[in-house]
Amino acid sequence: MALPRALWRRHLPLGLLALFAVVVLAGCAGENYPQSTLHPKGDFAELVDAVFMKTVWWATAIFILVEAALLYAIFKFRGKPDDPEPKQVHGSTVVEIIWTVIPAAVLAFVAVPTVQTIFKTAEIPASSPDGQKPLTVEVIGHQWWWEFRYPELGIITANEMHVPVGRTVDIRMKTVDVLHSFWIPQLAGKRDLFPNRETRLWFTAKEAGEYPGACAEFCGLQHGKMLFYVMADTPADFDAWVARRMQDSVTVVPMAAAIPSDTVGPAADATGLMDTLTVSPMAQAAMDPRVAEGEKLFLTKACAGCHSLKAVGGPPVMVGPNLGGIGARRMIAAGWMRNTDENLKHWLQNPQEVKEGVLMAGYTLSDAEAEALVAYLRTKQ
Amino acid sequence: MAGHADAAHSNAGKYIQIAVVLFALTALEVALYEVCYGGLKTMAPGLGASLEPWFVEVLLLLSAFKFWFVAMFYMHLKFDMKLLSWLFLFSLIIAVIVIGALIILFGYNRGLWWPGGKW
Amino acid sequence: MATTVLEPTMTRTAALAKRSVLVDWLTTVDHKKIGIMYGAWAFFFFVIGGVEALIIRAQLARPEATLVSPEFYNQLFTMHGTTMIFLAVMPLSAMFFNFMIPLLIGARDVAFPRLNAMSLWVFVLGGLFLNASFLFGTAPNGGWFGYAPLSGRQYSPGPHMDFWVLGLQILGIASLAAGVNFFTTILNMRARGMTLMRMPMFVWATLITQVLVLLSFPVITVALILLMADRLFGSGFFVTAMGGDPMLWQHLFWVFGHPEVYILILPAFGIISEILPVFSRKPLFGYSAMVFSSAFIAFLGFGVWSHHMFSTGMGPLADSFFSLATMLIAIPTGVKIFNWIGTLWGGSLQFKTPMYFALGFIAMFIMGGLSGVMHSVAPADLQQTDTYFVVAHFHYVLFGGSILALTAGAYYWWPKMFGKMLDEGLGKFHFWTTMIGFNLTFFPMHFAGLLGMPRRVYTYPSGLGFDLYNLMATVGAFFLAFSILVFMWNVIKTWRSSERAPADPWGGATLEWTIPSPPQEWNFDDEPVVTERDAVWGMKRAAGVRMLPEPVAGDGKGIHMPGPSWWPLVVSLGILSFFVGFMFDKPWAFPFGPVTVFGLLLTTFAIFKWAYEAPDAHATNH
Amino acid sequence: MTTTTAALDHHDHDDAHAHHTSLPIDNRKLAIWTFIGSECLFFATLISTYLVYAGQSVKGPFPTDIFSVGLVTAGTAVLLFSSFFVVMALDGAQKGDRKKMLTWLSLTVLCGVFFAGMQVYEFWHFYHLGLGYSTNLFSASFYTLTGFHGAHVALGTLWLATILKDAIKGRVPPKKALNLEIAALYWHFVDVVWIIIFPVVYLMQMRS
Ligand code: HEA
Ligand code: HEA
Ligand code: HEC
Ligand code: CUA
Ligand SMILES: [Cu+2]
Repeated sequence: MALPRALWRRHLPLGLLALFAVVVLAGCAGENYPQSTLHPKGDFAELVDAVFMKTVWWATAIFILVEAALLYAIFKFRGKPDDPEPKQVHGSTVVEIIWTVIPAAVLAFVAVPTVQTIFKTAEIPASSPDGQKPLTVEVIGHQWWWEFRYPELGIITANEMHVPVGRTVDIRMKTVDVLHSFWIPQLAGKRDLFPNRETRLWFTAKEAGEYPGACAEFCGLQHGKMLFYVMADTPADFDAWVARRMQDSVTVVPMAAAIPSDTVGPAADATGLMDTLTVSPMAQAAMDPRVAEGEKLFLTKACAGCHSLKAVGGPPVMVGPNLGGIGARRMIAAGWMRNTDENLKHWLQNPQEVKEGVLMAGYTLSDAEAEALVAYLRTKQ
Repeated sequence: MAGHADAAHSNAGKYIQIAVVLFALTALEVALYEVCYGGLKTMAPGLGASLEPWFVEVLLLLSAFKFWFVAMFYMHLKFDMKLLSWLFLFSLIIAVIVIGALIILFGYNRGLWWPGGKW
Repeated sequence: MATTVLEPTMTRTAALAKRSVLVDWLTTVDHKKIGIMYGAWAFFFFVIGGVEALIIRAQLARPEATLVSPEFYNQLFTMHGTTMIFLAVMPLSAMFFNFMIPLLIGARDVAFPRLNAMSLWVFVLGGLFLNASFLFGTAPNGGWFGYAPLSGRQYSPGPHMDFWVLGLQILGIASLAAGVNFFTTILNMRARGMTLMRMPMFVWATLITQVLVLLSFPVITVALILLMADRLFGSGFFVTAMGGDPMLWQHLFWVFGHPEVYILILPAFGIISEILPVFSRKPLFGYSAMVFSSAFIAFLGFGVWSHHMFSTGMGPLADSFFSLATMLIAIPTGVKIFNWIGTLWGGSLQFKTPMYFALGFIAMFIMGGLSGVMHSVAPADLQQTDTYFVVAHFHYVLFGGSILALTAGAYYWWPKMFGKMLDEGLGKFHFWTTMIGFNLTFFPMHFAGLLGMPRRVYTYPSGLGFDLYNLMATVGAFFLAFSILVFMWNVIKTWRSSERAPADPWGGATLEWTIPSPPQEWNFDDEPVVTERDAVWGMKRAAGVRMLPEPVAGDGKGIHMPGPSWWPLVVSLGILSFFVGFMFDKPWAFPFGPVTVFGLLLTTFAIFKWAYEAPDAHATNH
Repeated sequence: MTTTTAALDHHDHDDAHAHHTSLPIDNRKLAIWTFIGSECLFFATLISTYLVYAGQSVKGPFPTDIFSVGLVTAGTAVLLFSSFFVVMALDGAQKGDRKKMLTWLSLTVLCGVFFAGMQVYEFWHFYHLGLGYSTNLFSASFYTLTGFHGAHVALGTLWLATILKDAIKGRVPPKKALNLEIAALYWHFVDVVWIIIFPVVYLMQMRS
């Protein structure tokens, strides 16, 4: 053992230090970490970051001082087996009082901003930085996807929350099943969702961008794939998005009549199928015959039993996410997969393979059928 | 060892006195209930009305007395080692902290204590 | 006193010799054998928990991996956490309580030897019961804190969480019984002259730990009863449709859960406080401050539980209260750290393996403690909670704290327990591999967490910057496993070696070093008398020697030790049967199936037999 | 279970007699007090649950529909009596007054049986008023709390009855009065818990 021991002793501390340095530096470099808590892009997250960084500096200072004292003692007081007995010191009241008081003082410096921040973050600002009333968004947790509602706008959407930059968002949350936790690291901290109690959170996005978020409370089988995005749009973009959602809903489809009535299952009836049937201008314009085919399949394959395509005025409670605007969403399967045609097709044909245990079963779609559905959904911008 | 020593301190007479006190306090508890909410309410409405705001407090106080009597005399805490009293007291303190904190926290969550307590 | 029984030692020895080894270990009430069994079983469970961790790490090594199914992953981390806490660290501490406490206080056994055996068997059976769930493919899958309503009937219909609820219930009985036993033992079985303020620090730590056990386990017991009622009898304590509130589960769990983490660390503190003075050749710095800080930590530990619930929206007042209360704990803990450094200061440090691990403990625990303080800043915790930052925190305190200290204790007391020294070279190699593996595993998790990686996710998308950290952690974990293999090799090597350890290999300060290694069944030939703290150092000083002369083994004549008994084991089987009975989802088994009733009857019967068992029934009958 | 085993582990204790104890108190007595301390938290948690859920049931029957003062006051009185009885029995045991011990101890056991019986009757009565175990939060938390208290009473009664049996056979001489003392301590504790349950669980929740 002689060789490794000597080797370790000499090179280990240096090696470890280098490793620490690499890790620390890697963590500090910005842009590659879209879900980072260290790069706040919203006011709530900034408040939190400020108090966190204060704590980090105190902690680092204490860490360095105490570890240094420890190392110093270790190196300074090495003894040999037959050294005489060292001086027998039993303690020192003065020293002990000092090292009780100093940490207490340090903690006071941490405690004050902590309490200040607790109260600052607890209060939803009465008005946004842009002077408007905060925008209310209701977050509803489902195993394992997110529903977002804008009561003032009447919009229902899923897995992708759009918010205008500069306007405070007043978030109210509930879950329909088990606990979840809404977490959007760059904009705000997390808050849990309860079935019996509305919880709240707020934030104002300061920069336009796409911010990934995640469910942060263990909620069963697919907790790991319960992600979402917050899209912070410029006010103009946000208005455009709202307008598109409104459009999802304006034209009630004449095409519905074209569907043979026997293919409209009871499930569709029960959930107000006729209401959900809408056609965007784009779909009408589309020449692709697959779109019409897809629309038909959407009705006949029971999709409409769980999904509404109507972002405004659709049925309030659905098993599956609202698909209004699904064609333009960044991700599918609750933030897990890029919304490419290929992925979407895969999802439709075999959702269980992507996300075992989701309520959406396989619906035996042939390639052609799946592609038709994809084409159809793609028109929902 | 210790057990034999206590016997000298307390005797049947004392035990009977305490039993009487315990019964009296229990009777008071029931009477308090009856006066505030039960059958006696109609007979002494003035008394009931004036006691009612203190119902919970008085009830807790009376039970605390009973508790104290049993613990001190029947359980010999008054005559036994102090350590046993501390043992019991410490447990009770933690118990009261837990009960109290939970009541406060849930009251708060339900908006009973703080206007914004909803969230 | 008059009641001392002068056993005819020869008959007794002869009778005991006839018993097979297996029977001997199954019926023993000797605290030393019980301690060794605690250790062996706990290490067995530790390896199981560690292998679970390795599978977890293998799955997380790369993004979007599919090594294990999500269901299995959830079972893995639930069982990993549950196993490590209840079946590894707690019983490893119990190993030292059992083996060392009577020796440290100069007693011949614990206050209730048979109750002690019962604690052991209940723990073993409970642990086996929990792990048996894997055989059915239905291991618990709701996380080690089993949050309702996910752990309720509606969202967890299978037997998964029944195993968890009932298993923890069984383990709770073992802990409570041990709690009563050791509390009594320490207060009442001390050697003459050993006042409270002369007790070794490990004894203090144990005493305070038992207080925590006694006052926090009833809370989880009730919480589990409520959950069990929800699952089995359809009550609605945590069912919102019936008005139940999931918050109650959280509060009750953490009212227990936070004291529990101090149950895991206080014994470690105690071990460190024994080792440092011996290897610094200097008494513990600020003994009374060490005692009071432990007591203060324990007391404060009951008032901070909601720091696990900052994200539930308790409101600013509650958040502030629990934030500040939590921060306060840093002060007494700091006192401990500084007093340990004060102990080193000016000493003559002897770098033996136990000292290595003890110093490693201090260095690593500070890290874990400071990340704990970062959690206590409630708004900051809104970013940290349920992320890998928390995972990093608690592994630094649990592995870097508890496990390192327990390892230090193992190296320190191994010669006393088994009469042989663990190899120093391998020990130091073990230390360095552990330190590297440990830091490589858990340090990067801080970053994964701060960069947004939630915990309890069976996989994660690439592109968020988690990949490197996870890979590092996985490599580290396997390195850590290697270091534990080194330890196991050291144990095997020592086992095989024929070199005997001296009674006092380290120049110890406490009573266990005055008796042979391993001690005879009756521990002390003469009950020791203590006149000062660090009593044995006093004796050595008085005798003008550095090491005491090797003690001559006595013959135990005239010393009456309690005889072996089957009843603790039978009671444990009864308790197991009682709880297993609730597993059957059959009409004939509802609500109290025959298995439960049988368990109840068996337990009652065995308790009566136990109560009326003549002392030494088995020893004299043969 | 833990209680009885700890407390009945008396042969180990006999053995401990051979040694000295650090405190002027027997191991078993210290153990039972320790256990009682632990039990405080057990009942505190059950009581907290009951209180936190008071008024939260979504459907009836509610406490006001169910409780009546008469029966529970009788039960409370019985339990208080029994505490007094057992203390007299202990007095007898310690002074070697066998007749006194047997008389009062029998009465205590009788009270235990009566209280347990009363509780069974009460549960049965409530059940027939439509209050099943899982009817609502009130019922579940009420039955769990009082049920566990009842289980403690039953256990204590069994324990005292065992000592009574021993005492009849003359196996409880004054120097073994401790056997009775620790059982009595447990019994008083069970009584003291009821002293809290009675006003908090019954009287306070009966307000209309
Ligand atoms: C051995 C176990 C152990 C120990 C000792 C600790 C110790 C501490 N813990 Fe830890 N903790 C856990 C085990 C432990 N914890 C576990 C298992 C969890 C997660 C549970 C789960 O969710 O699964 C957890 C989670 C946890 C949380 C919740 C995080 C979350 O989920 O959101 C918090 C929040 O406050 C916290 C805080 C603390 C604090 C303040 C300490 C303090 O006691 C630390 C004190 C020590 C020091 C501070 C270092 C030394 C002191 C000095 C050098 C003096 C100077 C210092 C200052 C002035 C700051 N812990
Ligand atoms: C004392 C407690 C303790 C200890 C020691 C450990 C030890 C380890 N833990 Fe543990 N961990 C917890 C307590 C502990 N953990 C808790 C409470 C949780 C939370 C659970 C939850 O969320 O519910 C958790 C969660 C947890 C997670 C998060 C899972 C998730 O959130 O998804 C991870 C991930 O990396 C992890 C990893 C590890 C690793 C790599 C070790 C390593 O240190 C393990 C090292 C040990 C070994 C490797 C064993 C040795 C094995 C061999 C030598 C193999 C040889 C085999 C044979 C010879 C057969 N742990
Ligand atoms: C039994 C109910 C059900 C049926 C029927 C159903 N789905 Fe789904 N669907 C869901 C649920 C639940 C989800 C959310 C899954 C998740 O991410 O956890 C989902 C998700 C989706 C998504 C991804 C949405 C997003 O934003 O992540 C698409 C697209 C989709 N379904 C399309 C369809 C189509 C097309 C059909 C018919 C072939 C269909 N669904 C049938 C329940 C259903
Ligand atoms: Cu939803 Cu985790
Ligand atoms: Cu904690």
